[in-house]
Amino acid sequence: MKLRVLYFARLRERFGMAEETLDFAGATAAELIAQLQARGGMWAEELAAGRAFRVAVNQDIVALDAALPDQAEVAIFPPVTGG
Amino acid sequence: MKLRVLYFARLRERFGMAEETLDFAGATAAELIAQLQARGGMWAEELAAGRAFRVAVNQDIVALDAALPDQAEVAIFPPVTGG
Amino acid sequence: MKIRVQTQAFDLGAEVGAMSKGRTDIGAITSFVGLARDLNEGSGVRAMTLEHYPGMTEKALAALVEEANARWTLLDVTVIHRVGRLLPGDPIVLVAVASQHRGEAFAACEFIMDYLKTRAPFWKKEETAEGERWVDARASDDAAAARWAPPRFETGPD
Amino acid sequence: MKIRVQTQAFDLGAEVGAMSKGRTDIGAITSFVGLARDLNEGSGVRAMTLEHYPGMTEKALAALVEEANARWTLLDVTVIHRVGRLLPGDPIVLVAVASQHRGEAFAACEFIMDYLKTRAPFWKKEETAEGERWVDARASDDAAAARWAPPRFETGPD
Repeated sequence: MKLRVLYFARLRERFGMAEETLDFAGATAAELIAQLQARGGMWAEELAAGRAFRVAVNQDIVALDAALPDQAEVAIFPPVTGG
Repeated sequence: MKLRVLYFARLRERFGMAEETLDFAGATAAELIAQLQARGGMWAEELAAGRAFRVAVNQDIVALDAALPDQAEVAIFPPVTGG
Repeated sequence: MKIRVQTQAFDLGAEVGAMSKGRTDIGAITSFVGLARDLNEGSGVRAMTLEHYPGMTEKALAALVEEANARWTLLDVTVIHRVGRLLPGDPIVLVAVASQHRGEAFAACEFIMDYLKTRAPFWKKEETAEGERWVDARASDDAAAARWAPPRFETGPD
Repeated sequence: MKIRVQTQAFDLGAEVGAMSKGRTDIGAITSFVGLARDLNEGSGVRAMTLEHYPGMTEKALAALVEEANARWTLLDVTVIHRVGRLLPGDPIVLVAVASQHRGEAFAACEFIMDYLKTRAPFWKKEETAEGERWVDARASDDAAAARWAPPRFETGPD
Protein backbone atom coordinates (compact mmCIF):
# COMPACT_ATOMS: atom_id res chain seq x y z
CA MET A 1 0.00 0.00 0.00
CA LYS A 2 0.98 3.66 -0.33
CA LEU A 3 1.41 5.92 2.70
CA ARG A 4 2.07 9.62 2.98
CA VAL A 5 4.45 10.07 5.92
CA LEU A 6 5.05 13.43 7.61
CA TYR A 7 7.78 14.38 10.07
CA PHE A 8 7.69 17.35 12.41
CA ALA A 9 9.96 19.42 14.64
CA ARG A 10 13.18 17.69 15.78
CA LEU A 11 12.45 14.60 13.67
CA ARG A 12 11.89 16.70 10.54
CA GLU A 13 15.27 18.31 11.10
CA ARG A 14 17.13 15.10 11.92
CA PHE A 15 15.68 13.21 8.99
CA GLY A 16 16.21 16.19 6.66
CA MET A 17 12.71 15.67 5.34
CA ALA A 18 9.21 17.01 6.06
CA GLU A 19 7.26 14.49 4.02
CA GLU A 20 7.62 11.42 1.80
CA THR A 21 5.42 8.89 0.03
CA LEU A 22 6.22 5.31 0.92
CA ASP A 23 5.42 1.83 -0.29
CA PHE A 24 4.52 -0.20 2.77
CA ALA A 25 3.97 -3.94 2.85
CA GLY A 26 3.19 -4.27 6.56
CA ALA A 27 0.01 -3.71 8.55
CA THR A 28 0.68 -1.71 11.71
CA ALA A 29 2.34 1.52 12.82
CA ALA A 30 4.99 -0.59 14.60
CA GLU A 31 5.90 -2.26 11.32
CA LEU A 32 6.23 1.12 9.61
CA ILE A 33 8.53 2.30 12.39
CA ALA A 34 10.63 -0.89 11.96
CA GLN A 35 10.88 -0.24 8.20
CA LEU A 36 12.10 3.31 8.84
CA GLN A 37 14.55 2.22 11.56
CA ALA A 38 16.08 -0.20 9.07
CA ARG A 39 17.40 2.82 7.14
CA GLY A 40 20.00 3.14 9.88
CA GLY A 41 21.74 6.39 10.93
CA MET A 42 19.42 9.03 12.39
CA TRP A 43 16.41 6.86 11.58
CA ALA A 44 17.67 3.98 13.72
CA GLU A 45 18.67 6.38 16.48
CA GLU A 46 15.55 8.54 16.71
CA LEU A 47 13.08 5.69 16.35
CA ALA A 48 14.85 3.23 18.66
CA ALA A 49 12.81 1.50 21.36
CA GLY A 50 12.60 3.75 24.39
CA ARG A 51 12.82 7.03 22.42
CA ALA A 52 9.86 9.30 22.90
CA PHE A 53 7.94 9.88 19.68
CA ARG A 54 4.28 9.88 18.69
CA VAL A 55 2.49 8.44 15.67
CA ALA A 56 -0.71 9.93 14.25
CA VAL A 57 -2.80 8.22 11.57
CA ASN A 58 -5.08 10.48 9.56
CA GLN A 59 -4.46 13.16 12.21
CA ASP A 60 -5.35 11.12 15.29
CA ILE A 61 -2.64 9.94 17.68
CA VAL A 62 -2.59 6.13 17.78
CA ALA A 63 -0.81 3.34 19.63
CA LEU A 64 1.93 1.45 17.79
CA ASP A 65 -0.26 -1.60 17.23
CA ALA A 66 -2.76 0.47 15.20
CA ALA A 67 -3.46 -0.78 11.67
CA LEU A 68 -2.54 1.59 8.82
CA PRO A 69 -5.18 1.97 6.09
CA ASP A 70 -4.07 2.34 2.48
CA GLN A 71 -3.42 5.97 1.48
CA ALA A 72 -3.15 6.88 5.15
CA GLU A 73 -1.52 10.13 6.24
CA VAL A 74 0.92 9.00 8.92
CA ALA A 75 2.77 11.56 11.01
CA ILE A 76 5.72 10.88 13.29
CA PHE A 77 6.75 13.56 15.73
CA PRO A 78 8.20 14.26 19.19
CA PRO A 79 5.93 14.71 22.23
CA VAL A 80 4.13 18.02 21.80
CA THR A 81 5.24 21.21 23.58
CA GLY A 82 2.72 23.89 22.63
CA GLY A 83 0.97 26.50 24.72
CA MET B 1 -17.90 55.18 74.86
CA LYS B 2 -18.83 56.67 71.49
CA LEU B 3 -19.30 54.44 68.44
CA ARG B 4 -19.92 55.27 64.81
CA VAL B 5 -22.31 52.64 63.49
CA LEU B 6 -22.87 52.03 59.77
CA TYR B 7 -25.63 50.00 58.08
CA PHE B 8 -25.52 48.64 54.54
CA ALA B 9 -27.78 47.18 51.89
CA ARG B 10 -31.02 45.61 53.15
CA LEU B 11 -30.32 46.68 56.75
CA ARG B 12 -29.67 50.29 55.69
CA GLU B 13 -33.04 50.30 53.94
CA ARG B 14 -34.97 48.57 56.74
CA PHE B 15 -33.51 50.79 59.45
CA GLY B 16 -33.95 53.88 57.26
CA MET B 17 -30.46 54.95 58.22
CA ALA B 18 -26.96 54.62 56.76
CA GLU B 19 -25.05 55.79 59.80
CA GLU B 20 -25.40 57.01 63.37
CA THR B 21 -23.23 57.92 66.33
CA LEU B 22 -24.09 56.02 69.49
CA ASP B 23 -23.32 56.11 73.18
CA PHE B 24 -22.48 52.59 74.22
CA ALA B 25 -22.00 51.38 77.77
CA GLY B 26 -21.27 47.74 76.94
CA ALA B 27 -18.10 45.98 75.88
CA THR B 28 -18.78 43.57 73.02
CA ALA B 29 -20.41 43.48 69.60
CA ALA B 30 -23.09 41.19 71.04
CA GLU B 31 -23.98 43.84 73.62
CA LEU B 32 -24.26 46.50 70.91
CA ILE B 33 -26.57 44.21 68.93
CA ALA B 34 -28.69 43.69 72.06
CA GLN B 35 -28.89 47.47 72.56
CA LEU B 36 -30.08 47.95 68.96
CA GLN B 37 -32.56 45.06 69.18
CA ALA B 38 -34.10 46.74 72.22
CA ARG B 39 -35.33 49.51 69.88
CA GLY B 40 -37.98 47.03 68.73
CA GLY B 41 -39.66 47.00 65.30
CA MET B 42 -37.34 46.37 62.38
CA TRP B 43 -34.36 46.46 64.73
CA ALA B 44 -35.65 43.58 66.81
CA GLU B 45 -36.67 41.67 63.70
CA GLU B 46 -33.52 42.03 61.62
CA LEU B 47 -31.08 41.51 64.46
CA ALA B 48 -32.91 38.59 66.07
CA ALA B 49 -30.94 35.47 66.95
CA GLY B 50 -30.72 33.26 63.90
CA ARG B 51 -30.90 36.10 61.38
CA ALA B 52 -27.89 36.27 59.08
CA PHE B 53 -25.96 39.50 59.52
CA ARG B 54 -22.28 40.38 59.86
CA VAL B 55 -20.48 42.81 62.15
CA ALA B 56 -17.24 44.57 61.20
CA VAL B 57 -15.17 46.60 63.64
CA ASN B 58 -12.85 49.15 62.10
CA GLN B 59 -13.44 47.42 58.75
CA ASP B 60 -12.60 43.86 59.79
CA ILE B 61 -15.34 41.28 60.19
CA VAL B 62 -15.46 40.07 63.80
CA ALA B 63 -17.28 37.50 65.90
CA LEU B 64 -20.04 38.71 68.22
CA ASP B 65 -17.85 38.31 71.30
CA ALA B 66 -15.33 40.83 69.95
CA ALA B 67 -14.61 43.81 72.18
CA LEU B 68 -15.48 47.25 70.78
CA PRO B 69 -12.81 49.93 71.24
CA ASP B 70 -13.84 53.51 71.97
CA GLN B 71 -14.44 55.55 68.80
CA ALA B 72 -14.75 52.31 66.82
CA GLU B 73 -16.35 52.28 63.38
CA VAL B 74 -18.83 49.42 63.65
CA ALA B 75 -20.68 48.20 60.55
CA ILE B 76 -23.66 45.85 60.49
CA PHE B 77 -24.66 44.32 57.17
CA PRO B 78 -26.14 41.25 55.47
CA PRO B 79 -23.89 38.46 54.15
CA VAL B 80 -22.04 39.83 51.13
CA THR B 81 -23.12 39.09 47.55
CA GLY B 82 -20.55 40.76 45.31
CA GLY B 83 -18.79 39.56 42.20
CA MET C 1 -0.84 44.96 42.32
CA LYS C 2 -3.83 47.04 41.34
CA ILE C 3 -7.11 47.15 43.28
CA ARG C 4 -9.95 49.38 42.19
CA VAL C 5 -13.61 49.97 42.96
CA GLN C 6 -15.26 52.07 40.28
CA THR C 7 -18.58 52.79 38.57
CA GLN C 8 -17.18 52.86 35.02
CA ALA C 9 -16.53 49.83 32.84
CA PHE C 10 -13.06 48.27 32.71
CA ASP C 11 -11.04 47.22 29.66
CA LEU C 12 -9.92 43.59 30.05
CA GLY C 13 -7.39 43.79 27.22
CA ALA C 14 -5.84 47.00 28.52
CA GLU C 15 -5.65 45.71 32.11
CA VAL C 16 -4.02 42.41 31.17
CA GLY C 17 -1.78 44.19 28.66
CA ALA C 18 -0.60 46.56 31.39
CA MET C 19 0.38 43.59 33.57
CA SER C 20 2.66 42.04 30.94
CA LYS C 21 3.92 45.21 29.27
CA GLY C 22 7.72 45.42 29.26
CA ARG C 23 8.06 42.14 31.17
CA THR C 24 9.51 38.90 29.87
CA ASP C 25 9.27 36.80 33.04
CA ILE C 26 5.49 36.17 32.95
CA GLY C 27 4.44 32.87 31.39
CA ALA C 28 0.76 32.82 32.34
CA ILE C 29 -2.06 35.28 32.97
CA THR C 30 -5.41 33.90 34.06
CA SER C 31 -8.27 36.37 34.14
CA PHE C 32 -11.88 36.20 35.19
CA VAL C 33 -14.72 38.51 34.22
CA GLY C 34 -18.03 38.25 36.04
CA LEU C 35 -21.03 39.63 34.16
CA ALA C 36 -24.57 40.61 35.10
CA ARG C 37 -27.08 37.99 33.88
CA ASP C 38 -30.68 38.58 32.91
CA LEU C 39 -31.86 35.64 34.98
CA ASN C 40 -31.31 34.76 38.64
CA GLU C 41 -33.18 32.24 40.72
CA GLY C 42 -35.84 31.92 38.04
CA SER C 43 -36.72 35.60 37.66
CA GLY C 44 -35.89 37.96 34.86
CA VAL C 45 -33.47 40.65 36.02
CA ARG C 46 -33.76 44.04 34.31
CA ALA C 47 -30.91 45.72 36.13
CA MET C 48 -28.93 45.50 39.33
CA THR C 49 -27.36 47.97 41.68
CA LEU C 50 -24.15 47.17 43.53
CA GLU C 51 -23.56 48.79 46.91
CA HIS C 52 -20.30 48.55 48.82
CA TYR C 53 -18.59 49.70 52.02
CA PRO C 54 -16.01 52.27 50.93
CA GLY C 55 -12.79 51.81 52.82
CA MET C 56 -13.47 48.30 54.01
CA THR C 57 -13.89 47.11 50.41
CA GLU C 58 -10.40 48.13 49.36
CA LYS C 59 -8.98 46.73 52.61
CA ALA C 60 -10.77 43.40 52.15
CA LEU C 61 -9.66 43.08 48.52
CA ALA C 62 -6.06 43.88 49.47
CA ALA C 63 -6.22 41.20 52.17
CA LEU C 64 -7.46 38.62 49.63
CA VAL C 65 -4.62 39.45 47.27
CA GLU C 66 -2.12 39.30 50.12
CA GLU C 67 -3.39 35.86 51.09
CA ALA C 68 -3.11 34.68 47.47
CA ASN C 69 0.47 36.00 47.40
CA ALA C 70 1.25 34.02 50.53
CA ARG C 71 -0.09 30.80 49.01
CA TRP C 72 1.35 31.05 45.49
CA THR C 73 4.30 32.70 43.77
CA LEU C 74 2.56 35.42 41.78
CA LEU C 75 4.05 38.15 39.59
CA ASP C 76 1.10 40.55 39.51
CA VAL C 77 -2.58 40.74 40.45
CA THR C 78 -5.33 43.10 39.31
CA VAL C 79 -8.79 43.28 40.91
CA ILE C 80 -11.42 45.71 39.64
CA HIS C 81 -14.98 45.65 40.97
CA ARG C 82 -17.73 47.90 39.70
CA VAL C 83 -20.45 49.48 41.83
CA GLY C 84 -23.62 51.35 40.94
CA ARG C 85 -26.34 50.38 38.48
CA LEU C 86 -25.54 47.70 35.89
CA LEU C 87 -27.56 46.09 33.11
CA PRO C 88 -27.60 42.44 32.01
CA GLY C 89 -24.49 41.77 29.96
CA ASP C 90 -22.44 44.41 31.79
CA PRO C 91 -19.14 43.26 33.28
CA ILE C 92 -19.10 43.46 37.10
CA VAL C 93 -15.72 42.24 38.26
CA LEU C 94 -12.29 41.52 36.83
CA VAL C 95 -9.59 39.43 38.53
CA ALA C 96 -6.34 38.83 36.64
CA VAL C 97 -3.32 36.96 37.98
CA ALA C 98 0.13 36.74 36.37
CA SER C 99 2.68 34.08 37.26
CA GLN C 100 5.50 32.06 35.73
CA HIS C 101 3.39 28.93 35.25
CA ARG C 102 -0.27 28.40 34.59
CA GLY C 103 -1.16 26.24 37.59
CA GLU C 104 -0.51 29.06 40.02
CA ALA C 105 -2.33 31.64 37.90
CA PHE C 106 -5.45 29.46 37.64
CA ALA C 107 -5.52 28.54 41.32
CA ALA C 108 -4.90 32.07 42.60
CA CYS C 109 -7.46 33.65 40.26
CA GLU C 110 -10.20 31.23 41.32
CA PHE C 111 -9.19 31.57 44.98
CA ILE C 112 -9.46 35.37 44.84
CA MET C 113 -12.91 35.16 43.19
CA ASP C 114 -14.17 32.59 45.71
CA TYR C 115 -12.98 34.67 48.66
CA LEU C 116 -14.20 37.92 47.12
CA LYS C 117 -17.69 36.40 46.91
CA THR C 118 -17.79 35.70 50.64
CA ARG C 119 -15.49 38.32 52.20
CA ALA C 120 -15.61 41.58 50.26
CA PRO C 121 -18.43 43.94 51.32
CA PHE C 122 -20.49 44.21 48.14
CA TRP C 123 -24.25 43.75 47.95
CA LYS C 124 -26.44 43.30 44.90
CA LYS C 125 -30.00 44.52 44.52
CA GLU C 126 -31.90 43.27 41.50
CA GLU C 127 -34.76 44.92 39.62
CA THR C 128 -37.25 42.29 38.44
CA ALA C 129 -40.79 42.39 37.08
CA GLU C 130 -41.97 41.74 40.65
CA GLY C 131 -40.01 44.69 42.03
CA GLU C 132 -36.65 45.13 43.69
CA ARG C 133 -34.96 42.49 45.79
CA TRP C 134 -31.68 42.14 47.61
CA VAL C 135 -29.76 39.08 46.46
CA ASP C 136 -29.25 36.51 49.19
CA ALA C 137 -25.82 35.00 49.85
CA ARG C 138 -25.54 31.60 48.23
CA ALA C 139 -24.52 28.42 50.03
CA SER C 140 -22.58 27.42 46.89
CA ASP C 141 -20.35 30.47 47.34
CA ASP C 142 -19.63 29.52 50.94
CA ALA C 143 -18.79 26.00 49.78
CA ALA C 144 -16.50 27.32 47.03
CA ALA C 145 -14.60 29.47 49.52
CA ALA C 146 -14.40 26.66 52.07
CA ARG C 147 -12.49 24.48 49.60
CA TRP C 148 -9.46 26.73 50.06
CA ALA C 149 -9.23 26.60 53.84
CA PRO C 150 -7.00 25.89 55.65
CA PRO C 151 -4.06 27.34 53.75
CA ARG C 152 -2.08 24.64 51.96
CA PHE C 153 1.10 25.21 53.92
CA GLU C 154 -0.77 24.51 57.15
CA THR C 155 -2.52 21.39 55.93
CA GLY C 156 -2.10 18.58 58.42
CA PRO C 157 -2.01 14.79 57.96
CA ASP C 158 -5.76 14.70 57.33
CA MET D 1 -16.91 28.23 19.32
CA LYS D 2 -13.88 29.76 17.66
CA ILE D 3 -10.62 27.90 17.01
CA ARG D 4 -7.75 29.58 15.21
CA VAL D 5 -4.08 28.99 14.49
CA GLN D 6 -2.36 32.14 13.29
CA THR D 7 0.98 33.93 13.15
CA GLN D 8 -0.36 37.35 14.14
CA ALA D 9 -1.04 38.56 17.65
CA PHE D 10 -4.54 38.26 19.16
CA ASP D 11 -6.54 40.84 21.07
CA LEU D 12 -7.71 39.42 24.40
CA GLY D 13 -10.21 42.22 25.03
CA ALA D 14 -11.73 41.96 21.57
CA GLU D 15 -11.99 38.16 21.71
CA VAL D 16 -13.64 38.09 25.13
CA GLY D 17 -15.82 41.05 24.16
CA ALA D 18 -17.01 39.17 21.07
CA MET D 19 -18.05 36.22 23.24
CA SER D 20 -20.33 38.28 25.48
CA LYS D 21 -21.52 40.86 22.92
CA GLY D 22 -25.30 40.98 22.71
CA ARG D 23 -25.72 38.17 25.26
CA THR D 24 -27.21 38.44 28.71
CA ASP D 25 -27.01 34.79 29.77
CA ILE D 26 -23.26 34.64 30.44
CA GLY D 27 -22.25 35.11 34.06
CA ALA D 28 -18.58 34.16 33.87
CA ILE D 29 -15.72 34.26 31.37
CA THR D 30 -12.41 32.77 32.41
CA SER D 31 -9.53 33.39 30.06
CA PHE D 32 -5.93 32.27 29.93
CA VAL D 33 -3.05 33.84 28.06
CA GLY D 34 0.27 31.99 27.80
CA LEU D 35 3.29 34.17 27.06
CA ALA D 36 6.84 33.53 25.86
CA ARG D 37 9.32 33.85 28.75
CA ASP D 38 12.94 34.89 28.51
CA LEU D 39 14.09 32.04 30.71
CA ASN D 40 13.48 28.30 30.46
CA GLU D 41 15.32 25.54 32.26
CA GLY D 42 18.01 27.92 33.41
CA SER D 43 18.93 29.40 30.01
CA GLY D 44 18.15 32.80 28.57
CA VAL D 45 15.75 32.54 25.65
CA ARG D 46 16.10 35.19 22.93
CA ALA D 47 13.24 33.99 20.76
CA MET D 48 11.24 30.88 20.00
CA THR D 49 9.66 29.39 16.91
CA LEU D 50 6.43 27.45 17.07
CA GLU D 51 5.82 24.73 14.52
CA HIS D 52 2.54 22.84 14.14
CA TYR D 53 0.81 20.17 12.08
CA PRO D 54 -1.72 22.02 9.91
CA GLY D 55 -4.98 20.13 9.75
CA MET D 56 -4.37 17.95 12.77
CA THR D 57 -3.93 21.01 14.97
CA GLU D 58 -7.40 22.35 14.28
CA LYS D 59 -8.86 18.86 14.65
CA ALA D 60 -7.10 18.28 17.97
CA LEU D 61 -8.20 21.66 19.34
CA ALA D 62 -11.79 21.04 18.27
CA ALA D 63 -11.69 17.65 20.02
CA LEU D 64 -10.46 19.27 23.25
CA VAL D 65 -13.27 21.81 23.15
CA GLU D 66 -15.80 19.08 22.40
CA GLU D 67 -14.58 17.10 25.40
CA ALA D 68 -14.84 20.20 27.59
CA ASN D 69 -18.40 20.73 26.33
CA ALA D 70 -19.23 17.15 27.28
CA ARG D 71 -17.92 17.62 30.81
CA TRP D 72 -19.33 21.05 31.61
CA THR D 73 -22.22 23.26 30.54
CA LEU D 74 -20.45 25.95 28.56
CA LEU D 75 -21.87 28.86 26.59
CA ASP D 76 -18.88 29.62 24.36
CA VAL D 77 -15.22 28.74 23.92
CA THR D 78 -12.42 30.51 22.04
CA VAL D 79 -8.98 28.99 21.43
CA ILE D 80 -6.30 30.89 19.50
CA HIS D 81 -2.75 29.56 19.20
CA ARG D 82 0.04 31.41 17.47
CA VAL D 83 2.76 29.79 15.37
CA GLY D 84 5.98 31.17 13.87
CA ARG D 85 8.72 33.19 15.56
CA LEU D 86 7.91 34.87 18.86
CA LEU D 87 9.92 37.02 21.25
CA PRO D 88 9.93 36.97 25.07
CA GLY D 89 6.83 38.78 26.29
CA ASP D 90 4.80 37.84 23.22
CA PRO D 91 1.45 36.11 23.84
CA ILE D 92 1.38 32.54 22.48
CA VAL D 93 -2.02 31.11 23.29
CA LEU D 94 -5.46 32.30 24.37
CA VAL D 95 -8.20 30.09 25.83
CA ALA D 96 -11.44 31.74 26.92
CA VAL D 97 -14.50 29.95 28.29
CA ALA D 98 -17.94 31.48 28.93
CA SER D 99 -20.53 29.86 31.19
CA GLN D 100 -23.35 30.75 33.53
CA HIS D 101 -21.30 30.24 36.68
CA ARG D 102 -17.63 30.67 37.42
CA GLY D 103 -16.80 27.14 38.61
CA GLU D 104 -17.43 25.67 35.16
CA ALA D 105 -15.57 28.44 33.36
CA PHE D 106 -12.49 28.00 35.55
CA ALA D 107 -12.46 24.20 35.32
CA ALA D 108 -13.04 24.03 31.57
CA CYS D 109 -10.44 26.72 30.78
CA GLU D 110 -7.75 24.94 32.81
CA PHE D 111 -8.79 21.56 31.37
CA ILE D 112 -8.45 22.84 27.80
CA MET D 113 -5.00 24.31 28.53
CA ASP D 114 -3.81 21.11 30.23
CA TYR D 115 -5.00 18.93 27.36
CA LEU D 116 -3.71 21.36 24.73
CA LYS D 117 -0.23 21.07 26.28
CA THR D 118 -0.18 17.30 25.84
CA ARG D 119 -2.45 16.62 22.84
CA ALA D 120 -2.26 19.46 20.33
CA PRO D 121 0.58 19.13 17.79
CA PHE D 122 2.68 22.22 18.50
CA TRP D 123 6.43 22.20 19.05
CA LYS D 124 8.66 24.96 20.40
CA LYS D 125 12.23 25.62 19.38
CA GLU D 126 14.15 28.10 21.49
CA GLU D 127 17.04 30.36 20.51
CA THR D 128 19.52 30.66 23.39
CA ALA D 129 23.08 31.93 23.72
CA GLU D 130 24.21 28.33 23.29
CA GLY D 131 22.28 27.91 20.04
CA GLU D 132 18.90 26.51 19.11
CA ARG D 133 17.15 23.72 21.00
CA TRP D 134 13.83 21.95 20.75
CA VAL D 135 11.89 22.17 23.99
CA ASP D 136 11.32 18.78 25.64
CA ALA D 137 7.88 17.77 26.82
CA ARG D 138 7.52 18.29 30.57
CA ALA D 139 6.47 15.63 33.03
CA SER D 140 4.53 18.34 34.90
CA ASP D 141 2.34 18.86 31.83
CA ASP D 142 1.56 15.13 31.65
CA ALA D 143 0.71 15.21 35.35
CA ALA D 144 -1.54 18.25 34.90
CA ALA D 145 -3.46 16.55 32.07
CA ALA D 146 -3.70 13.27 33.97
CA ARG D 147 -5.64 15.02 36.78
CA TRP D 148 -8.64 15.29 34.46
CA ALA D 149 -8.89 11.62 33.44
CA PRO D 150 -11.12 9.67 33.50
CA PRO D 151 -14.03 11.95 32.56
CA ARG D 152 -16.17 12.78 35.57
CA PHE D 153 -19.29 11.12 34.26
CA GLU D 154 -17.41 7.83 33.88
CA THR D 155 -15.82 7.92 37.32
CA GLY D 156 -16.37 4.62 39.09
CA PRO D 157 -16.65 3.83 42.80
CA ASP D 158 -12.89 4.30 43.25
